[in-house]
Amino acid sequence: MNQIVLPVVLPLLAAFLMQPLARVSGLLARVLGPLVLGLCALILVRLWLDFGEAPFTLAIGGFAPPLGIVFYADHLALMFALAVPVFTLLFWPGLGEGEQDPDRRARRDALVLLLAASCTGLALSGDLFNIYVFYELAAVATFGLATLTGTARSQVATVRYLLISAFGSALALVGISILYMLTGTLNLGHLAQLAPHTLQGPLGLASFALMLIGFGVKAELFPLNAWVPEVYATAPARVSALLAGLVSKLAVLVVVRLLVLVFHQPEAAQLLMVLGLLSILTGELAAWRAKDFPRMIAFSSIGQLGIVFIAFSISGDAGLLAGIAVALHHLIVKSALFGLAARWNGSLDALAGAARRAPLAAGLYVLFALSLIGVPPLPGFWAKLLVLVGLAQGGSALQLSALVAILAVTAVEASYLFRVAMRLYQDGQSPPAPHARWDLGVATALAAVLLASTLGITPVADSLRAVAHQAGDLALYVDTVFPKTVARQD
Amino acid sequence: MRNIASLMFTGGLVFLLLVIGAQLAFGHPGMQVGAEYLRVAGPELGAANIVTAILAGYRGFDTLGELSILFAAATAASLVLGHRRSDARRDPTGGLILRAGVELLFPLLVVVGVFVVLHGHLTPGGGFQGGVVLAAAFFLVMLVDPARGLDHALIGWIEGLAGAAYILIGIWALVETGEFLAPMLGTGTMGNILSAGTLPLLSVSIGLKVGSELAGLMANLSDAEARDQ
Amino acid sequence: MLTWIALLVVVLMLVSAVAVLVLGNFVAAVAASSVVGLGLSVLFVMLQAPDVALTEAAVGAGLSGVILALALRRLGLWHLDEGDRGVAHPLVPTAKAVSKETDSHA
Amino acid sequence: MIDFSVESVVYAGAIGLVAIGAVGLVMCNHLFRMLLALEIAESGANLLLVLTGFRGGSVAPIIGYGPAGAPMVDPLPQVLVLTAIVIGVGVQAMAASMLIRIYRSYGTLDMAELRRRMELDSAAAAGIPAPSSAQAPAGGRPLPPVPAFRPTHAARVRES
Repeated sequence: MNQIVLPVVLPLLAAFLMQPLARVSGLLARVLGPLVLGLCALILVRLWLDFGEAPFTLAIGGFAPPLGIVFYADHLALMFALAVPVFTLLFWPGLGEGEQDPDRRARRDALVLLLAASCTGLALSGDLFNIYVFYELAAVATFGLATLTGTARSQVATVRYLLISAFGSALALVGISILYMLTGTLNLGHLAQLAPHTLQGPLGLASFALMLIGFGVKAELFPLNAWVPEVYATAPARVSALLAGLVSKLAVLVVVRLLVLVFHQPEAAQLLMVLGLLSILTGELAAWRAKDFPRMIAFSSIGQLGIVFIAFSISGDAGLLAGIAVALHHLIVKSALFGLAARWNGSLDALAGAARRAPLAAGLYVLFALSLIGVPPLPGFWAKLLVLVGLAQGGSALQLSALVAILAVTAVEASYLFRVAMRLYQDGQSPPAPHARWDLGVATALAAVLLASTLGITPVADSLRAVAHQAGDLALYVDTVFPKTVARQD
Repeated sequence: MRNIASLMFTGGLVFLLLVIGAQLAFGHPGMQVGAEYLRVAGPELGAANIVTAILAGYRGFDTLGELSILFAAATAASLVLGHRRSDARRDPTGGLILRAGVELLFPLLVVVGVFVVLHGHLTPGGGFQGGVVLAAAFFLVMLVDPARGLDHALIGWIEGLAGAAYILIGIWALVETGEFLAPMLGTGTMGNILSAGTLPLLSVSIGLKVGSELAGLMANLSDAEARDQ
Repeated sequence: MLTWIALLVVVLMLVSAVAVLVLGNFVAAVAASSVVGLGLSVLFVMLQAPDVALTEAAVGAGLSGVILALALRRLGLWHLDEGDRGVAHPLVPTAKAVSKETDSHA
Repeated sequence: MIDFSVESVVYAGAIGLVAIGAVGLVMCNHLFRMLLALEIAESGANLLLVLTGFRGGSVAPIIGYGPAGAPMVDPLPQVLVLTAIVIGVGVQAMAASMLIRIYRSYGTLDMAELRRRMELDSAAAAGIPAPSSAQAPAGGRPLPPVPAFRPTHAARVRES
């Protein structure tokens, strides 16, 4: 089980050595990144297969938990950790696109590897400050990747993103200070033990609010998400896909861990729900008014993540299940849509006639749009249904208004997504160029996953329920991180 | 309008923080983990400076992340700034007094930097602080005599290998003891320079990494004029 | 006694922080931000954190000042005397003021 | 505040720095000024974090530094702040390099002006059908900042 640290460390090692290696052998440097990520995926798959029912921990350096940093691997963490190398490989910026300069290529690959390492770390880490460090690493790596096109627009967008993100991090740090002041520890398991005595009051809530704002930057949560459309519209499409698909999900995972383990007072969930509600409303309305394809799906992504947050704010396993389902669905669909945006990046009007030029891509778009709206047999429907049912069962005024809001924005979603679909199937003078083969292949593969889970919705739902149940088990987490009581029983 | 909304946000934030401050008992921390560190860090790792013991020992993984962040920032910055153009003019060299001053200062700074790095486990300081001093030393030379420049290939090798060394020490521990970044080589006698096991080694690699990273960054920024993508 | 010193340092830092935002001259603003860093490192010494103080002195007062100064030089904002260039901005420099300055620099 | 002690004074300072940084980020339009404001806010957060580990009458957490047996301050926040400072300087350096590039492309760092230019840029970009070019912008161009908006720039800058 100690190899669980390797999927974080190996990409870092490869990233450090990328530059010197590129001077020695260009070919080696070029294949190193995918090779290392493949190796990480293999290690994680093997761990997944060996993995029994119980989650396990790894104390890094052999220092026992509250002192040292621990990795905590349950089904949820392993699932997202495995998604990291897989999606990074699918959207590997080096494939197909010609970056001639070997030095720049090496630097870019190093940044992608750093991003992958930090995302894996976010999924696995069980220490609050370690999470903060990995979150910052992800942020800095994305600053570099978002400007890869080298356009001045992307740089302005990224500097704004940088300022917002760094300010959010400063607020998160203030939140961590308050938390540390109240509890005197940073280990999530230890915090979970201490939280009932120390974090129930308004101070704990304030600390959660600050961390929520800070970690919410990358999860596109309401107050600090103004950077999203510009960055996604100006970054290379594959980087946008990684940011919107993968990185945002890992930020969500961090918030969920905090919510489940540390801040389980109802006010925290309400705060999350209010912010999610505001995200939905602002995001979807802006998406409806958007004039070009990347901005439209960027705003829609804000709205979708709002639904994710609302789902997670529902208490109990039902909320976790709904949230995980919506998040996974969004991971697959939005990554694929941003992959399609690689060629469809002009204004919406310029898309006319694209269906004739690229029938497969247009068909895939319609499929993804249908699932995003939540048309019955597709997984998107079941995910949204879980959220709605959870909200209806909760039944408070806030939850019911969230329910109404979700239903209302679904209509808005349908309206703007179908407007694009109609545009695709219209006749046009100058349809956009067809997609690169790799991008189309990735989108097709993701669509296949979507369809496969439509057919096998029952086993998928069952396994997700198990994952959600395990992730929501507070006592299990504490017992796994501090195994003294378990050891005594043996 | 936007400014008013943001100002309200800021005002709310400040109010929130002030209310918090009135309730927190500063000066009397709970000290759950902290007390434990103070109790065990010395005997367990053999480092007199507990901050360094935590930085490179207990939370060595955070430090690895921190090094990666610095590396990511340097990498991204050089991606943004682009290559040096071959036809670019260099800044003029500094005057005689400046050069003489730097000739004098350079060895001094290097010695101080190396000292701070090597004594990180004994006195305040450590890899990062020493690395900053080393970077400053090399940057000074570059500032007065831009023609001498910095060997970017060499910097690349140093930063790559120093970062790799940190990880490889960790993986060595993983192979030997089964734990990544576990302390090795015993603790020695506290207070000696050769004590605290692998901590000084880690400090040295942090120092080299930080130094080369920052020197490269400053060199890039300073000849940014001569660059174009 | 210690409290009074802390108060002095804090007031100095806050004044410099405000100065960073309102000073028209960017070189002066960077210098003021270095003063903030220096004050911070003094406070760190008072809070019994010599390691942090050392780092903050090296970084906040030194390195980051150097980085910002280098950037200023490349941004054409490196003017030690603000009188003759007429760049004495108010808190929010207008687009016109900045672009005028750019033109004159170019 | 409640009492006049080192802690409360430092706390007020930390909050003041965060607040001044936040106000600066909101009110200033110049990107360089915003970067400075960010640095101030980060300083405030760092100060607050160190403060959480402080306790009155204790010495620095270095064995043999103070009188033997004297209580020590909590070392962990200091470690965290060390890390945070390094992160801050990395982010700052990277932001500085981006500002240099932006200034060279647009000739200004004023956010309102930049936003206007970007809108023009993206409008121009959206009007033109996507060329299937993976070409990097031509290098070796002379450097003087662009004083006025040039439509050719947007066309050249277009990316797949």
